[in-house]
Amino acid sequence: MSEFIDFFVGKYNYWAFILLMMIGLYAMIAKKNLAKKIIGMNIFQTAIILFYISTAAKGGGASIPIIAHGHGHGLSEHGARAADYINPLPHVLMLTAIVVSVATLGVALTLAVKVYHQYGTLEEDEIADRIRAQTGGEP
Amino acid sequence: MSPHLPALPVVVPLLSALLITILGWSNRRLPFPIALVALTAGLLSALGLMKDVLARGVIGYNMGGWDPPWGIAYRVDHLNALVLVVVMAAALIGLIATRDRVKAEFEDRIVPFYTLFVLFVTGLSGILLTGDAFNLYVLLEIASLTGYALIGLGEGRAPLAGLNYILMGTIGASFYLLGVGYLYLMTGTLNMVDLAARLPGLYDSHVVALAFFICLTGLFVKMAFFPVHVWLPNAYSNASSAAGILIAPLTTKVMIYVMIRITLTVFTPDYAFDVLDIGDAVVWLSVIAIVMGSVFALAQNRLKRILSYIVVAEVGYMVGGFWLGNRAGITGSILHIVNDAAMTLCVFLAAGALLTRVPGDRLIHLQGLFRKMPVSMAALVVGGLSIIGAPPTCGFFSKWYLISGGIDAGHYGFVAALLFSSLVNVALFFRVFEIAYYEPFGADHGHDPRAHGASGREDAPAAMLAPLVVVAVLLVALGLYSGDLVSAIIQHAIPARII
Amino acid sequence: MKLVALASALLCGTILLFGTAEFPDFGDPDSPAASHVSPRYIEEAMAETSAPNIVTAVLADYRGFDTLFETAVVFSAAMACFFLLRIFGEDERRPSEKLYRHLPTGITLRIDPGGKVPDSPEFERIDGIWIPHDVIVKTTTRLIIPFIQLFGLYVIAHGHHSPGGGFQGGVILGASVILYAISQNLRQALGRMGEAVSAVFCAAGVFIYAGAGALCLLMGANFLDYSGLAPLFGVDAIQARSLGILVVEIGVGLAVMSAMVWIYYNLASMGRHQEGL
Amino acid sequence: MHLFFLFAAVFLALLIILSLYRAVIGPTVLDRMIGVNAVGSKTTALLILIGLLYHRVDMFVDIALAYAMLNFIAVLAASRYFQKRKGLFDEIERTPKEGDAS
Amino acid sequence: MSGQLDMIILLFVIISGIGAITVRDLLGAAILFGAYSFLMCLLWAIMGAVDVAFTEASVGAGVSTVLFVAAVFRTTRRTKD
Amino acid sequence: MVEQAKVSPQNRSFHQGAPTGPDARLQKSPASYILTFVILFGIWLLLSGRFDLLHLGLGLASCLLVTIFSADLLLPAPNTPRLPGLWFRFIKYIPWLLYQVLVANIHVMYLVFHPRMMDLIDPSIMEFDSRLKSDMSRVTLANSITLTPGTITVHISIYGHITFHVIDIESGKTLPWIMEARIADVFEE
Amino acid sequence: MINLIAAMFILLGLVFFTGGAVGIIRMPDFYSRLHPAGKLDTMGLLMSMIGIALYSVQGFSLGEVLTGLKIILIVVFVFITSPTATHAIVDAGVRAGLEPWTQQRRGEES
Amino acid sequence: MESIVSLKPLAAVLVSILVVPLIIRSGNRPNLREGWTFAAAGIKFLIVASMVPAVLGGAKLELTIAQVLPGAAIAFRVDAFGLLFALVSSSLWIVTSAYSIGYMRGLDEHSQTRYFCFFALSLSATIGAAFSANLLTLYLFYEMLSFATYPLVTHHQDMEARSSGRKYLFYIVGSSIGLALPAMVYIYTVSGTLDFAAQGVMPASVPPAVLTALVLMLLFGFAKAGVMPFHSWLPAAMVAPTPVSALLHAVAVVKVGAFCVFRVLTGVMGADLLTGAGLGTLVCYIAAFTIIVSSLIALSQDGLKRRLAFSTIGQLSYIVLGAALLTPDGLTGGMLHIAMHAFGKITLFFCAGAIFVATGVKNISDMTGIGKRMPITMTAFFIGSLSVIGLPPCGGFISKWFLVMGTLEARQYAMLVVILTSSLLNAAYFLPIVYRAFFCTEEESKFDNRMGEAPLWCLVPLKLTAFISIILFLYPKPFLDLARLAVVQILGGP
Repeated sequence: MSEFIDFFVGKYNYWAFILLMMIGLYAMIAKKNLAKKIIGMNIFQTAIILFYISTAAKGGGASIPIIAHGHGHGLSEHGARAADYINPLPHVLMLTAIVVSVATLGVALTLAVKVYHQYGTLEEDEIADRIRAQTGGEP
Repeated sequence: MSPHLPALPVVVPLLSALLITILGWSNRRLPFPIALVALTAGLLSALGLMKDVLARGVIGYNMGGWDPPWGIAYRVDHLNALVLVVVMAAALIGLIATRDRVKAEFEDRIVPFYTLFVLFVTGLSGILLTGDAFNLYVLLEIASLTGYALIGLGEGRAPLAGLNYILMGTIGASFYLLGVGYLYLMTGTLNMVDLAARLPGLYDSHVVALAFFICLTGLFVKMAFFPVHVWLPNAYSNASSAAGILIAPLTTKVMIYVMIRITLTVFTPDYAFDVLDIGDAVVWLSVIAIVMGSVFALAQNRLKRILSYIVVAEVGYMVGGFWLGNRAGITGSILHIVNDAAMTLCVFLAAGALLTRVPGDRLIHLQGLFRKMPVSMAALVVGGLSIIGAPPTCGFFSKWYLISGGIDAGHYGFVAALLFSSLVNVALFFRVFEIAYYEPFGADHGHDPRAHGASGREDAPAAMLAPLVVVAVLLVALGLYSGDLVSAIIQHAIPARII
Repeated sequence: MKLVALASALLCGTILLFGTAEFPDFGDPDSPAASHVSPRYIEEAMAETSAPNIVTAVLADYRGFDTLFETAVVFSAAMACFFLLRIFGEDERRPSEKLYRHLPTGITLRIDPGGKVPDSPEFERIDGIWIPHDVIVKTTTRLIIPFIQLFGLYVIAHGHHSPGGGFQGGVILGASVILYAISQNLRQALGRMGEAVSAVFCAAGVFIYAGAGALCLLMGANFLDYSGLAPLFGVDAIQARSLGILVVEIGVGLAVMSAMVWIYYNLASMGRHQEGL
Repeated sequence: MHLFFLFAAVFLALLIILSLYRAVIGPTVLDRMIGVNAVGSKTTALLILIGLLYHRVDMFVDIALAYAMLNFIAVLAASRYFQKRKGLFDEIERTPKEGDAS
Repeated sequence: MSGQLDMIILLFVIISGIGAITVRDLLGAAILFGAYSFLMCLLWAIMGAVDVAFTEASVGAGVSTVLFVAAVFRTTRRTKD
Repeated sequence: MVEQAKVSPQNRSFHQGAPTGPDARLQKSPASYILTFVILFGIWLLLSGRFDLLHLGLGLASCLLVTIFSADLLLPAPNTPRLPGLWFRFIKYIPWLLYQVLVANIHVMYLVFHPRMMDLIDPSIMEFDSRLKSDMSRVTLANSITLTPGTITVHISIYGHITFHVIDIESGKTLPWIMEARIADVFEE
Repeated sequence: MINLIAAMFILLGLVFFTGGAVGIIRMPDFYSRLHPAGKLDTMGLLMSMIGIALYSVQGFSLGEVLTGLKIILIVVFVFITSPTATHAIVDAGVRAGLEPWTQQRRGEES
Repeated sequence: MESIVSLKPLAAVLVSILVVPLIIRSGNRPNLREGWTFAAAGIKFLIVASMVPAVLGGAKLELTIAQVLPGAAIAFRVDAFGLLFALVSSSLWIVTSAYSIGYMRGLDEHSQTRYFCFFALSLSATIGAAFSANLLTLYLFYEMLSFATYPLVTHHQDMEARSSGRKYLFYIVGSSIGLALPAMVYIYTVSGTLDFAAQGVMPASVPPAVLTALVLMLLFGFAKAGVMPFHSWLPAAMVAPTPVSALLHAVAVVKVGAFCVFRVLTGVMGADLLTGAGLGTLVCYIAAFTIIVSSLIALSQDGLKRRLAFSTIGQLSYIVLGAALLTPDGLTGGMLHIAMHAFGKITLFFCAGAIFVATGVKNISDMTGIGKRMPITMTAFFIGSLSVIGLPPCGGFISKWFLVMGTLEARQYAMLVVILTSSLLNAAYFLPIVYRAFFCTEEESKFDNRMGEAPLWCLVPLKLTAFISIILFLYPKPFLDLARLAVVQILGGP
């Protein structure tokens, strides 16, 4: 039992990321409302960002990846030790990923607005009904 | 050649896309020439790269002057040089051919259209050249975002299709990103070559296997592999014809390239084909993809939808061929990337040409088109024959290698699926041809010999026909030179250990 | 559908859970991720780029190529919104009445097409009668916007030393314009920062970035290798890298600001640019 | 002192749950807005506290400052909604209307 | 770093995420989505990713929520799920 | 409650209050530019904390940009000679306000934690006519009212008619009027 | 000493925050909820920020003073924006036609 | 045996492709258009004929177009057998062109430009198939032929033509892609080459079961050979205009099928291998079954062209049978039958077309007494019938003779019986037509005695082919020489 608890506690961030990802995925598939799908999409992306940031974490009193001047750890400018700072690379990657997710959100919302303009609803099943009404049942 | 050649296919289009916005905002006539120049330059540099690669082997290029594991490095070898040339050429031809369509369909959005399209090509060429797993994701998103936009602006269901494309595409890209993350977690690097060097010690790790599966799943979504193909038919068939012509030949092919690249370069064939041993399962999946794609195509009654489902089936060809894991199969897969790009370009271009003169692409609209638009229809026939796999068009030869690979691997299900799909394609295309062939007769039952001349002829504008004819000829030429293509380039793109 | 979704989400989750067992522990300082590539960044970034913020150094220099395309993503998103939504010439085809509010009284005047437009500072053109004249919000935002903008610029300029950089600063700048558009109205925001301006700025921002890279090419260095710019700046290679990062951040900020504003314009007015949120 | 800050931060974090409760449960949208706004202000304080925990307050101040400046944009935007569409519930329960796209 | 804080915020993030996709009102969803992004920002800050936190703060507070509200404004609040 | 544009003109004079709408068309005096620049640069120095040439130069450039872009927002029409006095009085006003806010906060705290809270509170909407004229002073008043717990400004009409919501009668009984007087002092109205 | 004062301030701030959070839960309607939500939180922020600023200027180096000032700047901004936000929300509520809760209504309901 | 690199085979193939644009350009002027056709036909025949001396001298003309696969190029190689077939096809194209003019103009058909275009294309494909150096090239031209003849089959564009066209495609393309292509790829995979060689290219290690499967796949895969049960496209394809039926469905197309089977059995599999595995006999029995059954079906057909079609199916199986006998005489007989049957059957088709043009009659039951109205036509019909039945003084006799000798040589006595039986059946379904045409009472006759022959353009060709049928009996030397030489080349003997 305690092993399990260790296992859980040691990796809880990863568990949370999986949970968030499942939420996002579920929303994207199950929800019929397009805006909800878009929210799900964003949650999904955030989950992955969470995963990356978790990989960056470093225990043992590591600091944020900005090299301190003089104070704090008392380091000279060129003497930064790798163990003292959190791994910056995933942060860099995730900055990019956040930007991408915002951009995607913008375009997705744009298209949702267009869809609404066209069909007067954001519900997928109602849209399907309208399309069927317009085209007479053809795909 | 210049040592900076690998940067050019990406940098030149990117800068041009920006120039299109900046300059085109005031002068509406500029976007097309700038795009033309950009893509021509891209094609030329791609050809130059090809030449360099043939002469010197793999070329590396360090962005920002940082050495690979730390900075981002480009890595050009036979495989991506070949696909790059194909992509650039297809984009250039598409660009020239769609000029009038774009003017007609996007009269007040020429600037954003060309900006987005050139950015799209930038993204694709970046995907092809990059040697960094994360950089690939960013470029993938560039290509996807612009693709969503280009597809989203069309008639009818296009916005909805575009939205679905975004959702699916984001799932795919995110899965890929997650897979890269898993790899990074286990190895601490993002550079493909470095990854390949550090992975062998981790072959029995479940995380690496998981990373591979996740990447693969994501790419399957992006390339519209069968169970997750649902975005593609709607997206391609509802897009405006110009956007369809420009996007359809490129996206899925590049995604398949990414799959090949990830499998061969990052995970190495040892891991993918021997350690994991999932080849058989994927090939069976692709069998299902091919069969279902073909069957769905049969059920459609619109030309572009038929073509879209054929694209789904063709993705099955390439994935299955690659996962056969032998030289013939992979050769076929790579060759089919080249051929399918040309084929898809040809048929979508022909469909676009038809749409300039007929009101819609329902099959009923195509009646009598052989007489009305002989050149376009002839090109459609050539493209159709190529998709069917009739010699000497190029489609035959890639199919030949694929079947040969299937026989080599003893995977007769795949062979059967290929043949089945070819037969279905025959049925599909000849249904189209038949309808186009059976013209509605006039009162004289068409018996006046003079009426059979040029009088009823009303083909697409020459600006569109010329590229179309070029592509159609290219289909045959690619077929005739496929032997050289394989022996000079593709053979070098496959690792030596694959037999 | 719900069941399918639940099943696929659970399946996905289970498969991923299965993988976590072999992960290095959370926060393990000896995990491969922490011990292979990143130590070099932490230990050398300051010496090689003279930027204490390692994230900025990696973002804009070591992996500057990523960031270039990140900016291009934003640009293409803005372009995509414009492409998809913008409706041109609505006004010309269906000239609608113009609405003016007489500020001292709050009376709204409706000027029919062809009517005379009052020419007095007491009249304010408004987008729709539903937009209230909310003094509190208007005044407060008016006061705070310059500071937000200054802060945005500060964030861009100090990306080397503190968190932030081009993107964050750009978003803050963009948010200030969006705030203006929300608190006043879209037409005034457009008056301050027109569509053409945002479009051209957006492209120009990316162009600054890519152009800096291309300039390096022209100087004989690799693409985005800012040390090649040293002769232009007249400093040594490391300083040149630092300055290069600054230039690039400015480009990113410009692009992101305009992109955000532009997306907002199109999304909030559905491409008509008549009335906003 | 470090421990004190940690406890303060944890306490503050636990307080968020109360605001979040309002945000998730809140009968009307406006209640949600209140809840989220409260979450926002607590977040600002928490950011600074985290800075203290890291001994790098100077780095976290900027974030908090950005927060303080931008936090109310969303609220303003949401409140705009009610200035045009007056109903708080009517649209939610309304049956779909053809081509409602003003 | 501070695991307790981390866990609490993670829990909130999940709660607000679930809230955002279950609430039967798109404006409410948009607002909860804003809360989600606030909490995410906190999470990044706790994990030491200052730049990411900064980005999330500026984007979540300044842009993405506004865009979402704008989209809801231009479409509808109605949702069946 | 909701302001509609049509207000009968007979109960208000047309020219009450200066036309101070935040509008791009407002006149831009050099003084306002300079003042804005100085204020902004002060803030910059506070924010930056770096005094090397590069950052100072960047600061100058940034402040210049912001000044050009939005000087008319911060100080639309400054009455320059009056400003120092106004600011001084305003700074004097703040501690008082803070004190009031603190007192009111404690009151609300008491309400919140009181077990029989529901009996103690008695929300209602009150209104009064303010004699303040400029936008700035009215906004200060409105925000001060809002800041003070127990009272929230619901609406302030263009004639200075202030509607506010109180949580119990005591909160709103006297404070707003005192505040109004003080703010009137600050803005010399 | 300064630590102690700072801690006191922070504790005070936490108390206000608690009041705000509890108030949001307990208050009967939207309008009355705004009172604790908008104001108590602002006050809590003010208090805790003062505490933190005090704590962080211990060294009296330029950087630390500036940091402290920046923290105060946060409070200033919150003092400007928070009432505005509160006002915007209440304005929205009024426009949405939300009836305020009063003791009379309570009597009618019970 | 020497090999000469020569452009002639390519020229022979290309000449009719190159004429297509010219035909289209002059679509408004029928005379010029058909002039182009004639010119192409003449040139093609001359080119083909000019190769005869060299080939008879034992040389092979070769040309490689493109090395498309390692070990398999698109290449031409003219050997005796191919030349024989090309000679027949190209010579008959000239005749058919003339006949086409008469037929098409006589019926005032629509879309004649298209008709001539695809006719030319089909001929290109036929010649290409004849000159193919390997299975890949053969397959290429085989498919090209399939697609090029589709518009001809569906020329009438009515519902019947449409369904026939579908059937045609389904059988021809379906079998070639579904059966022949995988078999080819398999052969390529195991042997690394697809070239035709004297004793085949298959390695001996291939297990007999696989070998059987391959042979069957290729036999049925080249469905143009009309081996049952892949035969029913042929009667369906008779909806095409008669010149099409005449040249393509009696000569070019179907013979390409038979030619392919011939090539596969002899050039790819190799006589020794097949004999060793006993596969020759298997194919013999399949062919024999087809011969008998198709003849029986032909007896019951009333439509003249349908009867001819079933006759064709049977006759094609003679060729297959000849190939399957795998003896020198049998092979010679099979090859000769390509030529002999071609001249005979085309005559019959010409006659059927002429009857249709002149009277509009399609069914045999309506032709009672037609001999009195169209004596020339019916005489030619009689000669053609004799040739097909295999009676002297017509060319058919010679090929049947060799076949019979082949059965004896191979000791396949059952096949001897089959051949003789089927000859009787042939006679049974042809001669009554002639009989009823000439010998009937006045009351039975449905035509008056007035002469009413078809137009001259129709008449001359059928006279010519009938005449050649007789000539071939008297002077079979060119074809015989070629066939003998081909047998030597195929069997790799001295």
